[in-house]
Amino acid sequence: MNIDKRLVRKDSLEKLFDILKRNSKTIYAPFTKNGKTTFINTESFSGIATGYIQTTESSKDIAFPRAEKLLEYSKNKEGMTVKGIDINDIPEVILWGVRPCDAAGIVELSSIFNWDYKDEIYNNRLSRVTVFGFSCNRSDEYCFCTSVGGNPGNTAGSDILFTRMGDDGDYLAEVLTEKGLSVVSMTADLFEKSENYGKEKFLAEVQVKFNHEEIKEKLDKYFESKEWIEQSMRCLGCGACAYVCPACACFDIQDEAHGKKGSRVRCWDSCGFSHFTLHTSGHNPRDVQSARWRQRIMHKFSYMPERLSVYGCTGCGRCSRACPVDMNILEHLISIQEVTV
Amino acid sequence: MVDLIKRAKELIGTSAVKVVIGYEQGTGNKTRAVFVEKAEDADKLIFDSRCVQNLAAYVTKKEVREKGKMAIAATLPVMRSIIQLASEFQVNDKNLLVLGITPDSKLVEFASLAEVETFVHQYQIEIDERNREMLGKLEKMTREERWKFWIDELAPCFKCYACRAACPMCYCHRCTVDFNQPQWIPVPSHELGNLEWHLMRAIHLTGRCIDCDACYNACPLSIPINLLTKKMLLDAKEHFDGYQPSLKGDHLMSTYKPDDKENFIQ
Amino acid sequence: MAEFEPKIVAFVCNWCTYAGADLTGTSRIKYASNVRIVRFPCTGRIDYMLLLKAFDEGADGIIVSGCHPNDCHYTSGNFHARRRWIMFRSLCDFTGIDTERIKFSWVSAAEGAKWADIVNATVSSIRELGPYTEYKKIAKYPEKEVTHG
Amino acid sequence: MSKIGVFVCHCGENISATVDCAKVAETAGNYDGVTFSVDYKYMCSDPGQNLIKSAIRDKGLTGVVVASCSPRMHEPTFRKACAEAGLNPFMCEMANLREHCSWVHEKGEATTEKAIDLVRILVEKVKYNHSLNEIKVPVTKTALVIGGGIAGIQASLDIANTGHKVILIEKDPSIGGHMSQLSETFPTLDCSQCILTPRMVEVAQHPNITLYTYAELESLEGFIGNFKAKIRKKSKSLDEKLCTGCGLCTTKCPVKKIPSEFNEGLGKRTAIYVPFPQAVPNKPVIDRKNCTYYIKGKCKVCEIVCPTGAIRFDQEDEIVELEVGAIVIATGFTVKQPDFFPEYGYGKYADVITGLQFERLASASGPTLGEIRRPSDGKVPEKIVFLACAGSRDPAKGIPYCSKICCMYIAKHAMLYQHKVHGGKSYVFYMDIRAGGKQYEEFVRRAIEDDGVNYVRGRVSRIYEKNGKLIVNGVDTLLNAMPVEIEADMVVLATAGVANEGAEELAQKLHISYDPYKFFAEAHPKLKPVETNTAGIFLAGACQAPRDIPESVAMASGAAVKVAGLFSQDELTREPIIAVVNRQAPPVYSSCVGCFLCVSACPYQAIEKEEIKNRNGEVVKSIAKVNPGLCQGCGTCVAFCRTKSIDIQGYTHEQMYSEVMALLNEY
Repeated sequence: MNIDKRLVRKDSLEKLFDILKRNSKTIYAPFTKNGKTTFINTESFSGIATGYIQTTESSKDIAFPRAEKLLEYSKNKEGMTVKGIDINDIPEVILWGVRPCDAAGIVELSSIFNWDYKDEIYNNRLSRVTVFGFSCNRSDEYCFCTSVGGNPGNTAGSDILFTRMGDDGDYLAEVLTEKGLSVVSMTADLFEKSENYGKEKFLAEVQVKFNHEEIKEKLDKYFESKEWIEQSMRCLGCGACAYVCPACACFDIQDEAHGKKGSRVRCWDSCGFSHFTLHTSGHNPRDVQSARWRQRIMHKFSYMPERLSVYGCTGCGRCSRACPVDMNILEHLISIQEVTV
Repeated sequence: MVDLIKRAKELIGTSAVKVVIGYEQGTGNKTRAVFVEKAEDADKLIFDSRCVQNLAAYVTKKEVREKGKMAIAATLPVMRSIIQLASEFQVNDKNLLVLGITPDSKLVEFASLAEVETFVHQYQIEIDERNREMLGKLEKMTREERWKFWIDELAPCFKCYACRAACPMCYCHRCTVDFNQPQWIPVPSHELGNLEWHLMRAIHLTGRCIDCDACYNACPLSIPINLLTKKMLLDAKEHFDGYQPSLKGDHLMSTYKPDDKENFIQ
Repeated sequence: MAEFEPKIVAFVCNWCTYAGADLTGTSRIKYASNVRIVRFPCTGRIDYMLLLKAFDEGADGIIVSGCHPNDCHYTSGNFHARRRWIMFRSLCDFTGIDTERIKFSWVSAAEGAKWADIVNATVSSIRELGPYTEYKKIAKYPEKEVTHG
Repeated sequence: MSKIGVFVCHCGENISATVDCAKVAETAGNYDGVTFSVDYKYMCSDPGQNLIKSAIRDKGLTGVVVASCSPRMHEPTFRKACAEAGLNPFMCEMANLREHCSWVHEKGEATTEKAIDLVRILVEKVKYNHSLNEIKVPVTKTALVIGGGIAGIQASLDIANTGHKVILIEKDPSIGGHMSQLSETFPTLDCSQCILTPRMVEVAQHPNITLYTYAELESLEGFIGNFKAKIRKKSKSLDEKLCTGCGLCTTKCPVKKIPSEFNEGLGKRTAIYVPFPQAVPNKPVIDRKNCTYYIKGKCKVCEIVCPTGAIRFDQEDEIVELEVGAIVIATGFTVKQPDFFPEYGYGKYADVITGLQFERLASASGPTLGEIRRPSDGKVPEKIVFLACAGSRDPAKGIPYCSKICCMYIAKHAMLYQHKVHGGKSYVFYMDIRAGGKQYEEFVRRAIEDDGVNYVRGRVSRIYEKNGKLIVNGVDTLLNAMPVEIEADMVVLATAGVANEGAEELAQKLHISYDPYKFFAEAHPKLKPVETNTAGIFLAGACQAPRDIPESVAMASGAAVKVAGLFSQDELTREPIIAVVNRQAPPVYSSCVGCFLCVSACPYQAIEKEEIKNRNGEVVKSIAKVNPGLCQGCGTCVAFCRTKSIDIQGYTHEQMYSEVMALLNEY
């Protein structure tokens, strides 16, 4: 559909919130608590964070929960009865205040979950999420969305993208999808018809730090490079980067048995963990951190573009902010670009 | 740290050690670990108040050990960790040289881990004021309040295991949580899985944790899990002779006294 | 409605408390039937994780019992156990786990009557406390939907 | 998929009276993996056992749960039955429906429900049971006996007489120990040496006994059936083969004023000496600390006079390595020595002596040839005072325990005095008279009634000298604490019996534990009085606590039987309920990270370091290893292991976990 641009007065946001609540929507919005901004299921508009550059965690949790039950089973004389997830149990969610680089992650996640196999539960969850993107008017040294094809006003992944025009200005709302429209139709008078504003001048400046095409080129010849060892030496092999990343989709399946009843749970996993590829035999194809670090970069900048024609990175910089030992992905990508193979 | 750089160059130059583990300037205002293998790289070495990561976490890492004899720029907490690690046979004088950095930022090179121990034993492990207050606050709460406090605090934990990875004492190749026959600790990061993971971790660190706060500093969500180990540290003082890492190997939890006091066994 | 019948798990050592409970039987001393005994070689073998598992799976109370100090069949298993209990119990209390629901005791092979008393006392105190809903709530699977937020 | 059989026993009415056994069997029959379940009146009866056996054979059962009485009662029975039917005995578990259920609860649903739960727990456990085989450990059929006192002698002879080799080591130049110092023995007053000496000679001549005197244990390694002991044979400066024991050297030795240990310092000996005339072996040793040659570098009189040229001044200590299968410790005890009793002037006044010294005075072979003469001036004491509990039962002195033998030997001493010194007056100050033992009380009564010994119930506060007399200040508590003052010529202190010097070090060498008073600890105070907590090491005599002769001998024989029992088989079999450290294929080898906290936790020193080497012999990993010979299966290490790398057979993680699961969930 072609983009429908509306004006939303700055004081209309709260009305919008209340109407949505009245229509029994679940709203996840960012709140800042001792330095960390995270999405919280909220009943009230007041206190929703605005000045934040980025939430600590991405919003992927909504469609791809850190731990989600896939099915329940119970054994009996006849054998086994299995009960899947009823889509109606999944709440209708509004994701409020998503940054464009975060919303873009949804596109990347979806491409993974619909590559060879259509992940029903993921798609169901996503189908019940309406994303309110909020453009960035600030950035920090970890941001590099523009280097991976995004930008602070990127519409990808959002159903409605709000861009604040000036520090205390009203909002430009770009209604991008049917889901977005249905919200508008619900609250029509808040979305005023308006002439075509240009949003660019209100957006944060994020310089292009590297050329992702070039990086991909390099990586294809780069598998055996010593650089991986250099870069990963200080990596502790935790999963912080993967778990805050909007595009990381690795998961583990756990059966939680309780006598004759039990459930199958999907939970996040990370290629950074030393056991991620450990075989029963004891053999581990990626038995050193450098191999695991390489996998992370390769997967995002070589394998994914190759197979899914999307990158596995939106340049949100969360991993670099979260890393306990300053594994700065931007720094490493730049050094990869500089290495002559 | 001029003398640190100088000493590092000598050690590598004479190949007395193969790698010097220290701190370098990181991105933004961060400092980070650096592994100096060439004398000229020693100039990267820095030391200032921002250097709080517990570098002892690296001396048990396969990738680092394979380089050969290690030297480590060690602050007091790092030295404590190293003594505990030595008492658990993970490091020794053959594979590790300690370049101590005293609390007043002086460089002291130790000829042996025994010397490090003597140095470390001059200082008691003290819990800082802020955390003392926090612990006091929790003690005053009712049990139900404490339960709510912890369930809420631990709820965000998504089990990235940064706490484990950053902890020098969490060097096990197979952690209890990785053990799945049976699966003692639920892998998913739901309330139960999170609570039991952190309980288990605290217990396994009792009498081993030297209170460096690496776990807390590493946590991307700033969950105050270090309060659990701090509490265990206080208990060790209250119930036994306190805890101080020692090469003697008289580990707090694998030894006992026939007259250990308790007031709850009927 | 029927009175709440607590589920209580007892972790006991083979040489003292298990034998003590045998003596309760041979002496035909009657006691509450809410307790199920799990037999271990020694209190030293009792992994604290098992106590948590018992709560996970819906126990309302737990009894841990073994040889009196100095009576351990293995000379010091119970001393080691005691140290662990001291720390584990304190940690549980610190995290708000209800330590009132975990009864630790020394019951020798000769204390059949004491075993009966311990069981009855525990059952009645857990009856007063009611079902351990707090722990059941976080452990409530598979009924509960698992998502963050 | 497991095929489990459940066998519910009625135990006549014992179980079925309150438990609905049929319902238990029926419910169990519906559980996953249970392919056969039945209830029967008496499972332990032959038909009952046959029921199990035939089910194993016909239904091809892989596991058995017998729901009947306590496993402490019938586990061996049913395991045997399973084995006879070709099922590994450790695939059999028992649910305790009688002691833990039917006997302690009223008839009713709740009771039957509990019975069902108890069965289910074991059904789920047995699914994770593994076939286990008894552990076989080879046995070296040679015993090492440490200490050549009466206990050591008795143990050696008893073991040797069962046809097994014995190596007896004694730190002194002769065997005999304290008993050889005694004059007469209570309660019969027969001469100590008369009954001991023949035994000493028997030891020396016994073909199965190798005797090393003047020798001590250097170190011990290994485990039951397979110990490696290093013995230090201290140099005697003598070629024992050449020495005929003529004794010429000892008469000619110029250094004659050395206080004799055997005579408790009341007599003198030479530098080259035989401790006492009946010594075994009856060959001298040179006491290098006092020998002029070793001090000044010249003398060598003994060498000159020796008709066979047996003296060897340059002889060095010799270390002998022995392989032994069992060890009996009989190192005895000692009595509290001078300066411990300043208030009694012990060590200050020559005529305040210990009981052991009195034994020497009263002994025909003693310095006074059996006449009671006081050390100071050789005068026969007209008044003599005996103090019981000198140090014993005195927490203030750090000896809260009763030394046990004193009451009896004091009565004996007083009696001997009265027999030897006619008209003499003897007093005994005591707290209580502890004369438990065959003929013991009668013996004490004889001392009091027939021999007129004055027993005063009270303690002595002080002893001091006043014009040649020892003034003994005490009270008589039976005359409401009336002060008593006795002017005595001699005072004998029944000083407390205490552990030997170096008992601690020896215990550590042997990896056995000891009590707060350094006496060696028995494995169980009632049921394992001669065993230590280290398998294959046994205790005899006063090294475990003060003991009199009959007790020491009884213990020694007891220990000997334990050793003989051990030696009666070529391999010893042990229940495989032991800990094991997991092993995996390279490159992992094991999940153990080698922190060795388990080593400090193990009560049995059963955990060792195992170094895993690669083809080039480089150590690639160092992990824990459980010695199956030493492990007793307590599982303390299991609960410790952070990586869950140690598990204990029969009570594995999976077994215990599944029990808890089964207990609280529906199946």
